[in-house]
Amino acid sequence: MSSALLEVRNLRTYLRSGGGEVQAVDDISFSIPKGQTFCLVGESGSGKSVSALSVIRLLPDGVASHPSGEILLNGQDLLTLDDPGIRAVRGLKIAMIFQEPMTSLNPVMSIGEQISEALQLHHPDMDDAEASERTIKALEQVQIPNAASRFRDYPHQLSGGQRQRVMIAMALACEPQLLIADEPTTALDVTVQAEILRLMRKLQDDTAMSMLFITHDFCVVAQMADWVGVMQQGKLVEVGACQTVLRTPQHPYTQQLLAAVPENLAKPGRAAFAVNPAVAGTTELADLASPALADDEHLSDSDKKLLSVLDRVGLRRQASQNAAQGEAEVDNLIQIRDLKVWFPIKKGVFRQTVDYVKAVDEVSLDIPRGEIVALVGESGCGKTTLGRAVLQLELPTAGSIRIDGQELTGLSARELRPLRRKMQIAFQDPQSSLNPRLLVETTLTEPMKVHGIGANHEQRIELAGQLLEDMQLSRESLWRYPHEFSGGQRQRIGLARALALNPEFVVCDEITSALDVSVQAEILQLLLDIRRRRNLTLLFITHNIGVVEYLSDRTVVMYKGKIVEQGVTSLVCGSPQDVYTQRLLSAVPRLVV
Amino acid sequence: MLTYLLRRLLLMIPTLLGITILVFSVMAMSPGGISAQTLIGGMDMKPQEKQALLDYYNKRYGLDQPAPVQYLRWLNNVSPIGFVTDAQGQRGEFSFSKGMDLGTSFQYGRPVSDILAERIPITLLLNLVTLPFTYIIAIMVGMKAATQRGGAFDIGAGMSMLALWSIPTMLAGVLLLGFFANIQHFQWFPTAGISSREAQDMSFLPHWDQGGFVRGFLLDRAWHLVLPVFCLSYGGFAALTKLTRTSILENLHADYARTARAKGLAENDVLWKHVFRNSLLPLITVSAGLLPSLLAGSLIVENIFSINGMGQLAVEAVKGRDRELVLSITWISGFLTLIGYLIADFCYTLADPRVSYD
Amino acid sequence: DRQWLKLSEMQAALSEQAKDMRELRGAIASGALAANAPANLTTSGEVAQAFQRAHAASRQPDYAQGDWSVEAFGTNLKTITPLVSSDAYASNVQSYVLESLITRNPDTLEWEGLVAKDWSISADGLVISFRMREDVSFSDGQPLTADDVVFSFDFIMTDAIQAPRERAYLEKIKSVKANGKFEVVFTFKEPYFEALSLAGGIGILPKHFYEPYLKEPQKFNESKGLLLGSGPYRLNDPKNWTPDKGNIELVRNERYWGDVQPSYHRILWKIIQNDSARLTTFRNGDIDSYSARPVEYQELKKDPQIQAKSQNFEYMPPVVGYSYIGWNQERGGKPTRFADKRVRQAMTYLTDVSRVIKDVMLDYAEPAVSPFSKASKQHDAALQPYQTDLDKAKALLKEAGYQDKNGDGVLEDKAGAPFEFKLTYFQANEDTKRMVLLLKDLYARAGVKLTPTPQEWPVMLENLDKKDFDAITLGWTSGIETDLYQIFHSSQAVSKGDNYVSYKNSALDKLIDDARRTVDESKRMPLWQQAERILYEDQPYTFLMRRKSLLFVDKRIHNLQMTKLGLNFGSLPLETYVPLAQQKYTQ
Amino acid sequence: MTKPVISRESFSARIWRKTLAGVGVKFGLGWVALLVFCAVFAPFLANSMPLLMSKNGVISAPVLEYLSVEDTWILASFLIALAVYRLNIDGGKQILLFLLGSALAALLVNSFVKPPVLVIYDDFRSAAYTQVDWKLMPPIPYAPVDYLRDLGSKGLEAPFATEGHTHLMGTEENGADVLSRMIHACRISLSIGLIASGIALAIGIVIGGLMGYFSGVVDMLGMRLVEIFEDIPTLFLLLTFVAFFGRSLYMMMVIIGVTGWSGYARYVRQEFLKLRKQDYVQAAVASGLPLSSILFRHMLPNGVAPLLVAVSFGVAGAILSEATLSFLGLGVVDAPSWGAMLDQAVKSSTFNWWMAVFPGGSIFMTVFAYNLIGEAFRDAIDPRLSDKAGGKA
Ligand SMILES: Nc1ncnc2c1ncn2[C@@H]1O[C@H](COP(=O)(O)OP(=O)(O)OP(=O)(O)O)[C@@H](O)[C@H]1O
Ligand SMILES: Nc1ncnc2c1ncn2[C@@H]1O[C@H](COP(=O)(O)OP(=O)(O)OP(=O)(O)O)[C@@H](O)[C@H]1O
Ligand SMILES: [Mg+2]
Ligand SMILES: [Mg+2]
Repeated sequence: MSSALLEVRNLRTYLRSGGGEVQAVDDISFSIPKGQTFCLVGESGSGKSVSALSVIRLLPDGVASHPSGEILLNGQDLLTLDDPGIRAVRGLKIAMIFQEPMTSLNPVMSIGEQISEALQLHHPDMDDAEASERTIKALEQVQIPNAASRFRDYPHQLSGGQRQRVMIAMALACEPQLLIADEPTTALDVTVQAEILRLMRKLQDDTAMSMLFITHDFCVVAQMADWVGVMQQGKLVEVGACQTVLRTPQHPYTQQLLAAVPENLAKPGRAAFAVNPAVAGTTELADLASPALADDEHLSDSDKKLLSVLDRVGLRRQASQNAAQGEAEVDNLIQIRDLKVWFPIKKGVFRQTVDYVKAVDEVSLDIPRGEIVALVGESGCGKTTLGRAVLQLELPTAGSIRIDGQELTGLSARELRPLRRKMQIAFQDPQSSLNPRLLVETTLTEPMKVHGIGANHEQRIELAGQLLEDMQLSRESLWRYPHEFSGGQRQRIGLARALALNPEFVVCDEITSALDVSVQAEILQLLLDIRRRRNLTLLFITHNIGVVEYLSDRTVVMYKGKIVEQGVTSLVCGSPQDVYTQRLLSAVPRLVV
Repeated sequence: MLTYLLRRLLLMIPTLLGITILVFSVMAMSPGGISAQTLIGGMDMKPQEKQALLDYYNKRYGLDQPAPVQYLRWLNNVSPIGFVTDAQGQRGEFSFSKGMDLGTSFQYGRPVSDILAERIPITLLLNLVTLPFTYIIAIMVGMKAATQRGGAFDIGAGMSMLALWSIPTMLAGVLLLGFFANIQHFQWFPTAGISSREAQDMSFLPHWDQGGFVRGFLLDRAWHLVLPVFCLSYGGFAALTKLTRTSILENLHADYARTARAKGLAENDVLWKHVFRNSLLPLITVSAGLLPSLLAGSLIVENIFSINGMGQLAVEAVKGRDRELVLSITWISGFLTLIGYLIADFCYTLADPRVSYD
Repeated sequence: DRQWLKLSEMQAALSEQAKDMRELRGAIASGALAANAPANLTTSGEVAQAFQRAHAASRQPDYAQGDWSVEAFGTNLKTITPLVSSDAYASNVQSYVLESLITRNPDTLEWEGLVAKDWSISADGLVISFRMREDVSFSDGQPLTADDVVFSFDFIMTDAIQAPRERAYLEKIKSVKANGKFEVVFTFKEPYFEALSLAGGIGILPKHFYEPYLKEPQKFNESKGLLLGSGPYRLNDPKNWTPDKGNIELVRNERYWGDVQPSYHRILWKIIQNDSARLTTFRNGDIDSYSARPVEYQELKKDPQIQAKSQNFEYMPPVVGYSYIGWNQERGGKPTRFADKRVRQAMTYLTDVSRVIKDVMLDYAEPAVSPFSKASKQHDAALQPYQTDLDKAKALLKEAGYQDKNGDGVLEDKAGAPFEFKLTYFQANEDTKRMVLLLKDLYARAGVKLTPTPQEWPVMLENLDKKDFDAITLGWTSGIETDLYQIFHSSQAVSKGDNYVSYKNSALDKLIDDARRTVDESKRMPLWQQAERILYEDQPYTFLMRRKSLLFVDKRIHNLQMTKLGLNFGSLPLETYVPLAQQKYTQ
Repeated sequence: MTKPVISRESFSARIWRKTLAGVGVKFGLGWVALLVFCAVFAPFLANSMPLLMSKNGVISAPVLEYLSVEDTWILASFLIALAVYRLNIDGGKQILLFLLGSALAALLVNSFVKPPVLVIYDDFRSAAYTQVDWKLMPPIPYAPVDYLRDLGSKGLEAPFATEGHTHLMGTEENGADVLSRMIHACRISLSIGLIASGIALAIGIVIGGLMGYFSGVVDMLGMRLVEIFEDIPTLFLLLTFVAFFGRSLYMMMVIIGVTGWSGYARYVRQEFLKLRKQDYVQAAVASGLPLSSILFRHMLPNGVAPLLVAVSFGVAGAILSEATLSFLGLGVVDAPSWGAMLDQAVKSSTFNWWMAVFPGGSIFMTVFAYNLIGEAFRDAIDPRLSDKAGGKA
């Protein structure tokens, strides 16, 4: 580590907020060698972003202070630089990209302008023509197709992934020695994330720059990092080479974090079912399946068995369909047939409908009673819409939805009311899923009252208290307002609200994606526990394959409004048939240690 | 864009119809309603003379018919397409090119269109001078307040703008007149009108003459506009300043501003090159909303400064129950406002690439 | 468009000059020029009676022509076209431009010739013939002849022309005929005591200018600035004045025929609606006069700055109107409580006019006894104003059956209805408002409850037409001699007539009819006095007061004099002027 | 992981606390409190009759005898408000209870209070009231419509100009004491602002709420209605309404209210459109809660805070409207109002400073006070403004 590009020594960053001071970064030291990547991981609020911003000194002047520490870039202490000095460093020597590609670009300036601005800022003698030439080159470098013609595009004309590429191009335009990336892929789809990560690695190889990479996802760490630092409450609790830390975590906090990654979670009572036709086995199977071997009389018994397994896998599609039908006759709680939810696109003088956004298009799906069905797919593919349509929160354009054999479509609000008791929904955002003006008690008991659960108010309160205790919350929580809880706690209340009516079916729309891994693990375990006790049926919408594998019995993959693949989770995840599913799965970063 | 424009223009029609229906019903429902009697001011007229005049008005404006019929008649006259009517008020055939007839003002006995053609430019001049003036001051103050957030200037400006907002216009107008146009104090500005008699004989631009400095028509007009424009504008400062401040603050902390800083841009460049243009967007939206309040403000300001604009006309028309005039003033100011909104929206498209209308 | 206007003005001026040159050449050729020498150089012997006073003014040592007269109007004018216009402001403007056959002498109040040289009246009073001056021309150079007078009458009598008011007056005239170029004969249908002023007072409209409008009456009716006449001033462009100009400007008629040329170059009226702005403008010296309310007058009189720059006048012109409270006697076909004479008398006893004059008008008014002013010959000097008497009023009310039966302080009539009424008044007048508040307190002392009801002008007119009010306070203007017919004759109590209090007294009707028919003044006056006594007894109105004019005039203006018609400020022919040293506006 | 700060105060309590933190708002509330005090106790603060007097040993309270129906009702309502405030029940119930109470009071007062119809103020300075053993006069011993006729007042006297009777703020055109009128005018200013905004708010919430919740055709029609009322300059509408329907105080309140709702409607609509998408509203729908509960329990309270800001500015605007109408000569007739007084000052060509300064100043202060409250409230609600210094999220 002698050739360290950046060396941070005993850095403390205190932030003034409200009346007091927050010790956001508390005495951390690490160094980044030239051409290597240092990953900072940790849970939300642990001080990762503040550390990064301290390095590039972008924290607001009046708010931040550094009681101690040095930040040495090539031996020069950045903390002692004056304003023009640090500005000469920013962009030129250290560049930074941020999490939110949607808002990090100036919406009213074309992307070309924004990149050339950075160029011309640090190369004052560069004329416009040269600047735009370099800009186009930078855009090509980040693999934006037709870079020259996109020069004049505005950020809103690009997709999220493209915007993040533009951000990278801008950061790299001046060929900095250090790139700070603050969760650059968190807001993106897995498939896009994979591409961006690949791009960043490639660029790093090309330019030999160093990277300070911030993330909370250990899977990403595994892919990117040479070095890892784990932060907890402003302190760097563990630093080391990537493999070492991931394989043999020393600090209990690191161990705890790693254990909470869904892939590492112990799967309760389903290990036997998890026939994992893992990647390792596939080559052998392929060998066996080759035509040369197929008619060989001398196959061993075991090989024959394997072949028959292979046949089964090949016919899995049909088999699973048969199975689905068979089960429907037995006990399918939800039956969806040819469901369409089309949103009209209105244009012209009289707002005629010229086209539709086919959010959900001819979807047929059965959800067996008592199972957890995971719904995955890229952002905007119609997962939420489908979930809402099942609950009649979105009126379907066509098709039929039955719960317990009872048709839902075409019912009036009044007719629907008794059925609402059977099906509920829980949401992603813990902030907005609870009415901030109502006591938890009111939130829980109001629906009970409407549906006549509990004879009187006292009884309902008793029920609600019980429910909270099931959710591992104290009974006193009834008498608090939502803002008095943490995100994870709120999510539990949200679940409790959904369960208050004792429903048979619950749609969970990405209920864990806004949460830290450790909280996520708790919630998932809770969910399994509740399912077991109440025989719940769940439609679990997510884009986290790890969660899918951990939790669900069956998996449904959606792509552009249609279901492209569905089946038993282990089969879908293990040997995906559909091209899209394959792409999706291959993009998922894995904690391969 | 074209379809968007067309759609907006079509949507204006129900609004304008609504405005006229509302105003018409108010007039029709008011005690006495609209009748020829209200038109005859003369006290020293013989009964039969009065009757003759009444008949004349009844025939001309159909005032003896039920209110809805009267309204439809009026509407037919005003709309550019409809039935041709002759001098007797008889209905002729349907035509698409008959043109608009705003009718004749009861109390002035002149075509409404003529009167409005005289008055609208004056009020528009007043408002169009006021608007940029208000904006420039508000943006300057708002910007300074935002950059010195929490500082003495910020708090002081916020308070004093709010205080300005709270001063009744008529009090301000009268005090201004009393102090800045009065020989007892400072006779800096003229008391009335929007140009002096002498200016009509002057050349347009100021220049030096053998007799000395000649202020010219332009300068004379500007000199007359100072006090009214100030009176009209100060009330708008507070809201706009506040808006500018908020908007700039918000954008100063926006992600893209951080990106710009990360590039190494100086704070001033961040402010002017990045934040400023984004902060203007909400200001554009409210600009159209200011127009109706300005028009209303003209009512008082024109009254105090003896300016013969729409506001003054409106008060006279309402007090004199001049139906044709009242109706036309309302729908035209409504129309102007709607056009104002449209222009504001259009400017918004220009300023914000994200918005496009198809 | 401003430039364009100027251009058209210039063109008009040029073409007129060319015409003048032609005429001048013609005149020189005929040797008539000598007779047309500038009027103010002629000696007094040759000056017509009507111009005597103006002539005297021009003989003052500091007399000078020049400067402008600048005034302010409180409302915007809608039109200044004669006949079409209906307000006093427009007729003020017109008085500088239009002239009539005769005019009243300010000193003697007798009629004397203006455009007319003299006139004769037939013995039965039905035929009046005027002999006209032959040197009179309109401001565009055309001579004024008997034809123009006949035209003026015919024009007014044309139904299509919107001049119903004038038409109503002139209805009494059977015919107007030209007798040669410079004599005109008016024939009346019946004897009428004001025949002379009616005939001689018609503003003479130039036939060549207005005749085309007989074909397009609508255009005339809707015009705003069609004004051309023979008077000392003219509009720069006689056809195109519009209200949006914000002012009215008259320039000197360079061809004025009169024996004395007017002094000011221009007469300018600014429109300033806001009272305090108007006063400020006066203070700043930008207008020449300011007419004040009593309270203001008293304040301003003490104001040194005003004192230093202006002269103040308080006077009571003989034609001043009177204000009154009219008690409506019939509503919806049923008599009201005011149909009882005793009630009306009681109200008059309660109305402490002297207190109103003292408290509200600050003594700048005198009590009115009847529609006739004290100075008028129509007035019977023996009649004194009602003296305020609370006890008498109470007694009269008691006699009429009013008593406070339930002890709430308000009187009730026999049926038990409380004595409450609404007093309608025009909302914009502060003095009236003060007076009504005072009356409210005065009536309260007798247990009568008054509710002040201010109204907009149009609403008030409507209510008058429908006779929908309890009591109303308003004012009537009067002339030198006042006709009672319109207001108090029972025939006028019909719907929309001016006798809107529905006062009916057959004895009075007969007196009025007789008086109107009597041309002989000495026989007429006793009839009016008799009528006055009936009104005094009946009190259809409670007559309140006549207000003084209170005026400040800039010190620049010289030769302001009081005449029997009031202050000579603005009277025509012009008598005031600005000495050279004080002149403010150059041409 | 940092623990979220747990505080036990409710949302509204927090807003309240933040609002009250500023200096300006304290001043504003103080001023409004002063106005309320003046409005409620006006007859005891400024009146021509003694509060208490003893004549020949008989003690009487003439002020009480002359209390009008209105005076009594306001007093009663004030007492009810105090009592209700003391009760420990939740906000909505308090308001309901107060409204019920004061309606009842109105009924009782109307049927039982019968003050003399005709009041001759001069009499209170006659022997019957002066030759007494002792008497206690109100601080300002002149009624607002006591034109001091017996004292020969001619109106328009500057403060302290008159000998024999002091007028702290001079007298107006008709001779009445300006301070007394100012005090009684508090009622008009307060009530016109509150009632007019109340009416506007009610209409705005209903129409805006419907537009926001149902959208589609309802929204389209509603927006046209909003545009109609928005595009005609309000003052012009006011002018038209007042000119045509006469001008009583109540009419004016109604008219200002009826013409001023469009802004609120727009606001509520926007807020509802936003709230409709909120997860907790969706959850309420999914739970099958009735529409009324969704609208009024789940949506309205969450959208109402920014609305209240608009209201506090609206109240200020209504006061200005009244003043402006008075200025245009369409104000209330006899009742003392600041606008009408200012109008007198402005119209009178001799500039009487006390007529402009005191009412004008009061209008200014009141509008300013409401604006300060609104501003503070807005800052408290808008986290982007208040907490900016802290986080970036
Ligand atoms: N501008 C600021 N003022 C005051 N406190 C701040 C500020 N920015 C961050 N903090 C606090 O500093 C601590 C560290 O925040 P930081 O943004 O570094 O967390 P993080 O690890 O990046 O979390 P995340 O994964 O959510 O981005 C947090 O407690 C946060 O509330
Ligand atoms: N109310 C709506 N009107 C029009 N289009 C809509 C509406 N709601 C959703 N859509 C569109 O329907 C498609 C599917 O949206 P949906 O929210 O179901 O996606 P998703 O799979 O849940 O995505 P994410 O993972 O980002 O939540 C998207 O293209 C979206 O833009
Ligand atoms: Mg962060
Ligand atoms: Mg979704």
